[in-house]
Amino acid sequence: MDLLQFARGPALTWAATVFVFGITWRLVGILLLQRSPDFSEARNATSWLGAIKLIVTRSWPRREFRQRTLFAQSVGYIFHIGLVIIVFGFAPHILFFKALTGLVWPNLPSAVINLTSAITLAALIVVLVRRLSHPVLRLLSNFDDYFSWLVTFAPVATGMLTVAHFGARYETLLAIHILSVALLLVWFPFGKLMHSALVFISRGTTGALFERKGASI
Amino acid sequence: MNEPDTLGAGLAHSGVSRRSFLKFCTVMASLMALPPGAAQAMAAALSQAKRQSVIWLSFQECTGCVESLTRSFDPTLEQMIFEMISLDYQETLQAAAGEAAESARDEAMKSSYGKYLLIVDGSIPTKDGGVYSTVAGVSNHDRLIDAARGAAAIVAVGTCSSYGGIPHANPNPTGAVSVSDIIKDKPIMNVPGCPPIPSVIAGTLAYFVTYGKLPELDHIGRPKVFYADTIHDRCYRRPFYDQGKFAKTFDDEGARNGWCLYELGCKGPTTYNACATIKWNGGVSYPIESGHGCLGCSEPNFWDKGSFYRPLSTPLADNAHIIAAGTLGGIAAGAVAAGLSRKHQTHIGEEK
Amino acid sequence: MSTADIDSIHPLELDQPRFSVKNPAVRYDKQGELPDVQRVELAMRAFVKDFGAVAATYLESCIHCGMCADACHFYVATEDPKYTPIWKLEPFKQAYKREAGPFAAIYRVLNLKKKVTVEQLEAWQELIYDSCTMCGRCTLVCPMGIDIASLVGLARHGMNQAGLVPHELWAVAERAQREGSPLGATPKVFKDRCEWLADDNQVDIPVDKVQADVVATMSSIEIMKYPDSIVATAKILNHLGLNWTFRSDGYEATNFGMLSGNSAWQQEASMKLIHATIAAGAKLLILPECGHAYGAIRWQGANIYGKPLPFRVLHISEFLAENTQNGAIKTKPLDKTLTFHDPCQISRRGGAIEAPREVLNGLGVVPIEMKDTRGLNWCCGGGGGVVTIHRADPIRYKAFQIKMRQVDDTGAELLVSSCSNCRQTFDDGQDHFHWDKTMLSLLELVADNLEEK
Amino acid sequence: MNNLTHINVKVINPLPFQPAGLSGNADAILHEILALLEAFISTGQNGAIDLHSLPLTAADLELLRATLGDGEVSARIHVIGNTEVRETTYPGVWWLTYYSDEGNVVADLLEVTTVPEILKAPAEDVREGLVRLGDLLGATG
Repeated sequence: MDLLQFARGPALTWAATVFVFGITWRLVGILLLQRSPDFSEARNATSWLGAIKLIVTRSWPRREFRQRTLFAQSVGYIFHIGLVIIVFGFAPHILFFKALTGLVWPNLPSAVINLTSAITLAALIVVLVRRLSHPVLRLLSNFDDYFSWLVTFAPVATGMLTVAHFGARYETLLAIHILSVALLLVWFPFGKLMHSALVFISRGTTGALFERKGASI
Repeated sequence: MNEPDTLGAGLAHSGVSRRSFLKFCTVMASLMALPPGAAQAMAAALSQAKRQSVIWLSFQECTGCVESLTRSFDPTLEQMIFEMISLDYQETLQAAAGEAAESARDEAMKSSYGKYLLIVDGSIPTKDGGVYSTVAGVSNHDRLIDAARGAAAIVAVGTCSSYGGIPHANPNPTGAVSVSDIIKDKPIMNVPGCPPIPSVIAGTLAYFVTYGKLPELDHIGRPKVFYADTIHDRCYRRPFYDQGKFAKTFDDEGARNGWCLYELGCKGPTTYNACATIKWNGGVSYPIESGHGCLGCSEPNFWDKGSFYRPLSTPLADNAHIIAAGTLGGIAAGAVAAGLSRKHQTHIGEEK
Repeated sequence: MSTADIDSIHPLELDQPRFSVKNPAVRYDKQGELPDVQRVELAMRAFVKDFGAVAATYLESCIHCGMCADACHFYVATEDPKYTPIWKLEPFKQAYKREAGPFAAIYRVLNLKKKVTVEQLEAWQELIYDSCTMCGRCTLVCPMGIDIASLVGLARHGMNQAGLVPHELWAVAERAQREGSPLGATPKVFKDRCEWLADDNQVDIPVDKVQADVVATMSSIEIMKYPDSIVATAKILNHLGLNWTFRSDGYEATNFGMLSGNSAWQQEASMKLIHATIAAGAKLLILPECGHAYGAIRWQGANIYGKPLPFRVLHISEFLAENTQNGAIKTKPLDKTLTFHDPCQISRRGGAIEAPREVLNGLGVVPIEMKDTRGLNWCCGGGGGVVTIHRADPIRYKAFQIKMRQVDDTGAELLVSSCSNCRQTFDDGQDHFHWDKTMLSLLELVADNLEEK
Repeated sequence: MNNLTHINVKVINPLPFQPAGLSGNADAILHEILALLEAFISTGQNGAIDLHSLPLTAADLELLRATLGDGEVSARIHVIGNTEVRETTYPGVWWLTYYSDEGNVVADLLEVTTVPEILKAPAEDVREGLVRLGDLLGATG
């Protein structure tokens, strides 16, 4: 078994298994914790509307915060959108999802993917530099932050090298790329990357609770 | 045997003109990307060289490699290699049979001991004492070890002798292995492919005859002159890959327009061979040009790397059941974790 | 420590612009005589006990983006990273991951998250109490929608159990628990005051009516420092011709049990109001101009009671708005420009955002809004008990400067709010900075401009 | 469907290169010829360029052909397929195209020399020819 076979075979299988196992474990573990009923007289009965409202509107900063958070949010947006484009727009990735789910959609031209990857990598580097240099972020950051950054950065970087056939043979690069994705999948449920699922739950929770009170959301 | 001493004389004797020999050398030099001036030097060296004694052993094989060489589209050119060598033993091609054939081989092995070139096609079965392939009661394994002892170098022709090939494919019932799995103390060159391109076989042999040594090899023993680039790197459909234009099925618009076959499982990106440049049938086309993806036949274990039609970027295994199990396991683990936390909380509550 | 000891060692200061302790230099930030191990144990237990799916979701979701710092007046005023709101919860995040999260077992077995130490908790006392008013502005910036303020509230439960409440806040809460009011406004003092105010102001102030439709309550800050509010309340309720009363068994709306993190005390204080209202057979409980009282009764009251409350709960500003809009309250127009300071717990977190503006409209005034207003208003810096803590003065004054700038930028002549705790903080800030603005009470403004019938 | 032409298959030459596209290699080759010619005149050193090993587009080849043109000599050698030897308009610059028996180009070279080696009669062949001719004359004479 060569490296690529290992990557495409057992590594991916087990990474995907750990991925779903960890995600369901964490989500179920949170959601099944106790919830106390709220007997207070609701100001608005339609709390679900608040959940939706907050899920949607918290996607951009409120006017009052814009000046202070614009840069961080912009860079965040750039690499998030970049990742979505790369993960779901690149033909070989679509094939990956097709093999898993049977779903297919049109791919983007490779030139677009390459440019996006370059921009995404640049944004990720900016994010890291900011995390290392901003006093607040440096204080808050722990292993999870840096490791999650690494496992996000690595697939994009190795993916670009693979497409460019740069640095090693293609099959080795492809194997490393897939292994980096496997690492991402394995780490995903246990670190902050879970925010991609939790963001909806967390925002929805606050949105519903606050809408009930008529509080600001 | 009263054959002429030098190759040049021998060629003349067989009616091969010196111009055709020079042409052969020119073509070979061009194929191997040797400096253009090398052709004349090659011709000069070859004409003064002795005919190279070659012993060709066929093990677990289909004869496709020999067919590739002998029935190539431009037989005259590639077959000229046979004028340059003294093929002292080749079961398929030789006229002699039985005892006579065996003794011819033994004779050659003795008289050219330490100098002959050993060519092997086919893999070597090792299970059950190697009984799955024997010639004259001797297993392939023993024959190889015996013949390798006096060889100056070994050329493994075809993927079977290079990496085990199809006999080696899962579940490998005969315990087939490659030449290099058995022989460790001789220079071995692998010329894989199922079959290899005839010009590649001829070119590598010509190189050995000319220079008396093997050309530079890559990390899995292949001559770099032919196996340095992937099919994908040299593929004429590469621009479509770069543009993200892919055939989705073998009969869609993309396929008709000659778009990239990556999505149809083409192994071009991970396959090192010269098909895309030298092509087949005298340069007519090669698999991708005929509308089918590369199978990756010159790579080790090509038969076991998932379906030929499974794209490279996809997982090899069908993971649905194990992923489903993971999900259920996660739900269970999560429920247990939450249950423990709740119990813990109630416990604290009661204590108060 | 006996009651007498507490009173003598930690006498309360009742005569200053803001209430506090007389002798803040002698700190008593570590209550009781527990061994440290037990303190940590108790803190973690209290924290874990009150933990639910909501808090878990929040603690799991933080991505350490640091944006909450940009919403916090203490961080913005000092630029000190330790005032980043989510950082204030660090030991509790650590404890959660180790004790209650879905991967708690893994964290414990591999010791990936260390056990919280008492030194950590002591160090965090300043962050959980001194530098957080639980104003919830950070909740609105958090891209994950985490309600950090509610988590600080939970963390205070743990700190209280560990006996790690800041000296002044603990002393005030303890006095409130013992005497029914933190500032010495015992039922007797309250009754006396009402009598005296009724005489002085020629206004009828009913106390302990057997049956009443409306029960009104006051904040001890108002009782002791802004008694005009009692008069104003009475004037307006009388003006409306309502059958109302104060109750000496439930008049104190402040809840320092809640602010200090003592659930039992919080519960006791809230139940007094609930029982008093039920005893009077009232259909409406009016909460005074006090921020945290609104959260305590309006949103937590029924949950402490264990079932829906058999009466409505309104903040005085909501009550005024209702009666202004239905025309029951008639006021003379106010010929001044004015800006309104939204009290966090009533406006941003309580949902009564438009009510005070409707009341002001009734006075013929459209308030000049501050740049960041309504739910995004900057906190005065004194909520959540912070104003009681002397140690917090330097950062509180820094944060207050944001507020002063906000107010000054409007150019309005008057400054109005509907929270006596904000008012106290403003008064203190005004004094400190020799500022020319005095915070007015919305309630008193209405009462002073009632159209005589 | 009763005829193959009814099958909706169109065969398109899939070469994606535009005929108009020049890779820039033709220009580089021309400059290399210049250098090889200078070397040949000053030192007598023969030179050659293997066109097969270079990535040339159709347009590149066309440019080369048009620039070099056809000179005074052109020859054809019949050994295992054709070999075309053409002198260009620049004396000493030869274009040799080797075909297989089947007519496929198997090698394509530009040579800088007085006469390409493959055109010369090999000395041994001359000697053998002499023997053969002598035998023939001896037999008849």
